[in-house]
Amino acid sequence: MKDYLVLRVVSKLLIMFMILFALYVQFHGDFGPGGGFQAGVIIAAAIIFYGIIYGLPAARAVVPSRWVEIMIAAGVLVYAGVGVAGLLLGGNYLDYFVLDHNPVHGQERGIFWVEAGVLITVSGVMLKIFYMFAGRGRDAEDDA
Amino acid sequence: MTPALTILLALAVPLIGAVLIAAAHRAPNVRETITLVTAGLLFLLVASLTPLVLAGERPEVTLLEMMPGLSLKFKVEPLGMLFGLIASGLWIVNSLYSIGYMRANDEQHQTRFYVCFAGALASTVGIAFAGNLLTLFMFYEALTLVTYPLVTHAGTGEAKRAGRVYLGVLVGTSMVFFLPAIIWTWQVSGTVEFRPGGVLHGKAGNMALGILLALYVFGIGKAALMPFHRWLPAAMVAPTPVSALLHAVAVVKAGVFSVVKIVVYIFGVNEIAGLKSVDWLPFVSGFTIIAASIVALRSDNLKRRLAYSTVSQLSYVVLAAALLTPLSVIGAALHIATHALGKITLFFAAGAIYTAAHKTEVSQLAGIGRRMPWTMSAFAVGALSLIGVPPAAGFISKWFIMSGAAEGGHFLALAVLIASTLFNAAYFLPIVYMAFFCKPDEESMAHAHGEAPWPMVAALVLTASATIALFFFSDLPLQLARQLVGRL
Amino acid sequence: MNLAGHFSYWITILLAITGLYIVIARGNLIKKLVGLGIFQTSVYLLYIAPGKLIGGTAPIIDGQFTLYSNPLPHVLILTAIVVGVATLALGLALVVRIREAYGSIEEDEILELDKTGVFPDTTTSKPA
Amino acid sequence: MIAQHFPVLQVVLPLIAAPLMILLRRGTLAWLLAVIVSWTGLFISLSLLAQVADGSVISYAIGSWPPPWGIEYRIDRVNALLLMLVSLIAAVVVIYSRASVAAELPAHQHYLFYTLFSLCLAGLLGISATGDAFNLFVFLEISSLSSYVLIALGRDRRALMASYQYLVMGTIGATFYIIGVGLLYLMTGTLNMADMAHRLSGVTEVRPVLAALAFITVGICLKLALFPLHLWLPNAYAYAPSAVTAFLAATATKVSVYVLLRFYYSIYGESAVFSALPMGKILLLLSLAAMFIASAIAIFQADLKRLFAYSSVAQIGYITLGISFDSATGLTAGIVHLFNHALTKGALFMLLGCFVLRLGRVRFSDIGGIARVMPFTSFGIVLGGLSLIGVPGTVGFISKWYLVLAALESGQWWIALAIVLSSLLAVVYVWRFVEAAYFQEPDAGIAQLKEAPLEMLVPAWLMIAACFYFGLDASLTIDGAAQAAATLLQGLQ
Repeated sequence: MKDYLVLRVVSKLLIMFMILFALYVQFHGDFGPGGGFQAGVIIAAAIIFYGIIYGLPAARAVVPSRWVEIMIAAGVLVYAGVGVAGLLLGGNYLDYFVLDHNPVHGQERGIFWVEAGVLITVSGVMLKIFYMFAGRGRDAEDDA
Repeated sequence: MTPALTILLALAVPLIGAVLIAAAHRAPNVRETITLVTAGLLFLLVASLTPLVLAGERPEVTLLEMMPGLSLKFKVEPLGMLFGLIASGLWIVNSLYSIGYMRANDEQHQTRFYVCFAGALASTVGIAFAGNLLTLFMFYEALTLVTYPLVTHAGTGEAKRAGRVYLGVLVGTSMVFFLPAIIWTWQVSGTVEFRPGGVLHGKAGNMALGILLALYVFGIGKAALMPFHRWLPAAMVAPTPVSALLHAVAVVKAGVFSVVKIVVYIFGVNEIAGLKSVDWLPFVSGFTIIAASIVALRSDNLKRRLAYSTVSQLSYVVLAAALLTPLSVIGAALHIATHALGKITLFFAAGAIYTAAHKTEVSQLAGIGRRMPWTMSAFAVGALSLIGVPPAAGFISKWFIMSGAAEGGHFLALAVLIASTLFNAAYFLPIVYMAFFCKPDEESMAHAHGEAPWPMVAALVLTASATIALFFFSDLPLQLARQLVGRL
Repeated sequence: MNLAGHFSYWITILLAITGLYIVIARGNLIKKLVGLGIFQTSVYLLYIAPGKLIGGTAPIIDGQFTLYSNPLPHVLILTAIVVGVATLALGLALVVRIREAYGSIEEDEILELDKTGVFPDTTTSKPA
Repeated sequence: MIAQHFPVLQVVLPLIAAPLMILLRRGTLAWLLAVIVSWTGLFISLSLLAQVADGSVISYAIGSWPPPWGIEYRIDRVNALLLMLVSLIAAVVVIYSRASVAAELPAHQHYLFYTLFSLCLAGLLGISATGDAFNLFVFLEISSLSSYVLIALGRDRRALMASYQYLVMGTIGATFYIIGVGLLYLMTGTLNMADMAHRLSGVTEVRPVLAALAFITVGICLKLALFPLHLWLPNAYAYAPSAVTAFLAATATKVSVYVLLRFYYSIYGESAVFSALPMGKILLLLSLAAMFIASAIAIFQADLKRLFAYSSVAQIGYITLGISFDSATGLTAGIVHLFNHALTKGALFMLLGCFVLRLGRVRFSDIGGIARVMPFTSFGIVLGGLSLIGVPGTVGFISKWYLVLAALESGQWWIALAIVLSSLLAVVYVWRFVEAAYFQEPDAGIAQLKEAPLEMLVPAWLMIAACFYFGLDASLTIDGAAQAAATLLQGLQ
């Protein structure tokens, strides 16, 4: 699809807004519908969109496979890290109350990082799935 | 040394011996020395307990608690003492014989053979000294498993098939009948200990007692009560020392020993005497005596004939126990000892004949007594003992069993015993006659041979002499047997 | 009334049975996964539908509302959906690998191939 | 201070370790991490077991949201035992797995293997630890999804199909479970098990609650491979990498049994399941069918891993048989067999893995006379087989003793007979191995094999030794099981 000029231009324009929208969904998740899952999928969709238009190698150049793997792991670690932080600050596991002097702020801070972790992992997983299925049979060697 | 320690050592010594034997697999002489030393030590340990038991003590030791309320426990009582003495004493002789046999026949895997043998003896001692049914069962199964490599020693297809029968019957009966019987006993009486007077009295109904007894006597497949006797002839593919010690002494005697022990200490002789639900046992054992005798009579293979003779003789013990009179129980205990001596002699002789002359069939034995006078004389002594002719020990036990049968008014049993004596004579005496008074056929004239190697001859002469000696010096076994039924 | 009032359950049951039927009756491995997905979807409905209160609004606290729907089923089912997606992705990945190893995604053909007794080693031919 | 967080750390440590392994990317480093995590887990589980030994219950509120609103981790004598079992098996298998995985998987997959292993471990521990019915589902899926992948790592292409079948069956099972939990949630408005039990008491005969019981039973029985629902198990165990088979065979089905026990006894209550419903009879019949049919099928297998997989189905029958008696003794028998069988099968599959290491597969036709060249592996399998048969001195005997005792106590002597008869079938299949390994002349290919490396043999033999230790001195396991049974029978307070 690299030859369709309209697609190429429009996609480049759209992707910015997609990511922006994802960030909105992400950060508005505390107060309204939204959150890490949805935002993660939207971000992944933006990059997958790019990959579909410009081809898989181009997408991989933007977000290399290795990064994707790191994202998957890092997101889970962020999530788990919030839990451990709760432990270290004297609460129970995943206790957000203790993350700040004010328990309500603690809750907000906790959920912020948790959602961040979810975002990273979900977008990583979505991309990984896309890379895996799309790359299957095409580049059997370079992908491990 | 405390008695408890002695008991534990008696169990440990053959096991340590087994390890050392395995370690010395590169040096046959060292290996066989260890075997002999272990056997000697074991006998000394067992014998050192005898005065205590005769004095009325019952040394015991509890090793560990297997399950709540169920321990691994050893307790030496007269019957176990007698059995332990015989098994460990004959192991010395048998080791001597094995060395000659295994070397002369150039057998494979000799180390494995000696290791398993030591293991078998450890299990036998465990059975003899078992203080409760659980311990007995454990060593009973261990004995089956550790003798399996001995039975299948040759590794041939025939040995493999024999091993299947051996394992199938012994494990099958013990798992399907013996184990549930033990658990049932535990459930109704809350104990599995051997106690004088039994533990079931008043705990189980008559019907239940009858079923339990059936589960026990058929579950103890090593007692070779028909129809679970097939393993014993099958096991004859093993090398002769195995047949001699294990399938004339240790294994089969472990079976009948367990039957007697269970009848005496779990059911209680007086407690079940006269019960309708248990009076079928003399018939089953009587049938086995006669039927096995007939098969023995028709077998031409010498070891097979001896095997069926063993089946028949084992049922003497079961029958004697089943008559439930004090005299017959004494006879049962004595018969364990006298048959052991007699039958091991016969097997030794069969092995010597095989080693020296490579003959396995009865019909080939014409005139062999002239070439192997020691062997065949010993054979004659063993045969006389089994028939029950006086200067041999078999007479004593048979006497007690018959007195017991008469005392209890079991005339059918008496008839069976008399008939069986005739059968015994019919299948043993012709061999002795042929060996000494017939001319050898031409084929056996063709290749000359003398006696078997000296360790074998020494061993069989020793057991034959012991058979005679036991007749004249029967105090010790008699005392132990009398203690068993409380008649001092 | 009763029948109509329980219509969400009827749909749930219909979906569940349809899904299970597809899983059992279809030999195509992908169609089986589709059936599995439908089956799982029925569960989502089972949870979500009773969480809705007639007249209730989204459970975001605001002064002008007093009646809220139960948010917990949504949270649960969000989790269940993620699990479902993961299962589906894994299942499809397996189908891809199966297709590479056997050259077919029809169950009967694969079982037929297994009967031939030729079992090539798949570790060498696969990237990840 | 840290000890109060043990219930959650037990689960979270392997969960955190898994992504770390992805970041590490090196097989050896990942393995080291897995070793550290699983041995720490073992330590934690032992400490938990000691804490609840007096009958107390540890309740841990995740996120400090008090139950029944938040997710509660609830450790009592039942699941502390399970946690200990799973951690123990994991700790042993992880040592074993290094050499086995190195031989069976390509190098670039090693770190992924340990990642999945940790995830699976976290899932199984989570199932055991959690006191929340929905959280249990999540952990069930974490462990299941990772085990599907682990199975698909098998060398044989049939592993893919096995994994696919397990995925379909397992998902159906988990979905059935979640339908059941959904119905319960609709009826009680709670997902916390203790709270659920409290609200259900007295109303268990309501139809949706009964339907929920049916769904949960079928779903979990699929996972635990109760007889007619066992079809996924033989292939999955047979074609998975050896370390995976050893780990899953020893833990996955056992944890499912725990879930069943939890629902039957703690949530529904013993009388609701066994008195009001004929669940005991159903379980009894299915267990007997498993014991006989699966054992009979096992006898005719050409592949040893499949043989022991079918044997697992049969042994699961013994566990559920114990449960079906609905008595303290029966339950004790079931739980103690759960533990004992985990030890035995873990050891057996680990030893089979030693053959796989040298031969690539373990068909009877390939192992003729192998005892000559791999004596320790072969003898270990014989000893493990003796435990399967239930020879006295092994753990199998202890289980059998209690099962027969429970059967006799319930007055059903024919079940006792069935138990001992079915164990004879085990003699047959174990002896097939003995005759193949010991009575055949090794061919040229076999004769040049070497014994498996010590790092595989030692863990396997440790398990074999445990089979004999707990067979000779079972007071520890019996006490644990009896207390767990008592806890279950008295229900959740």
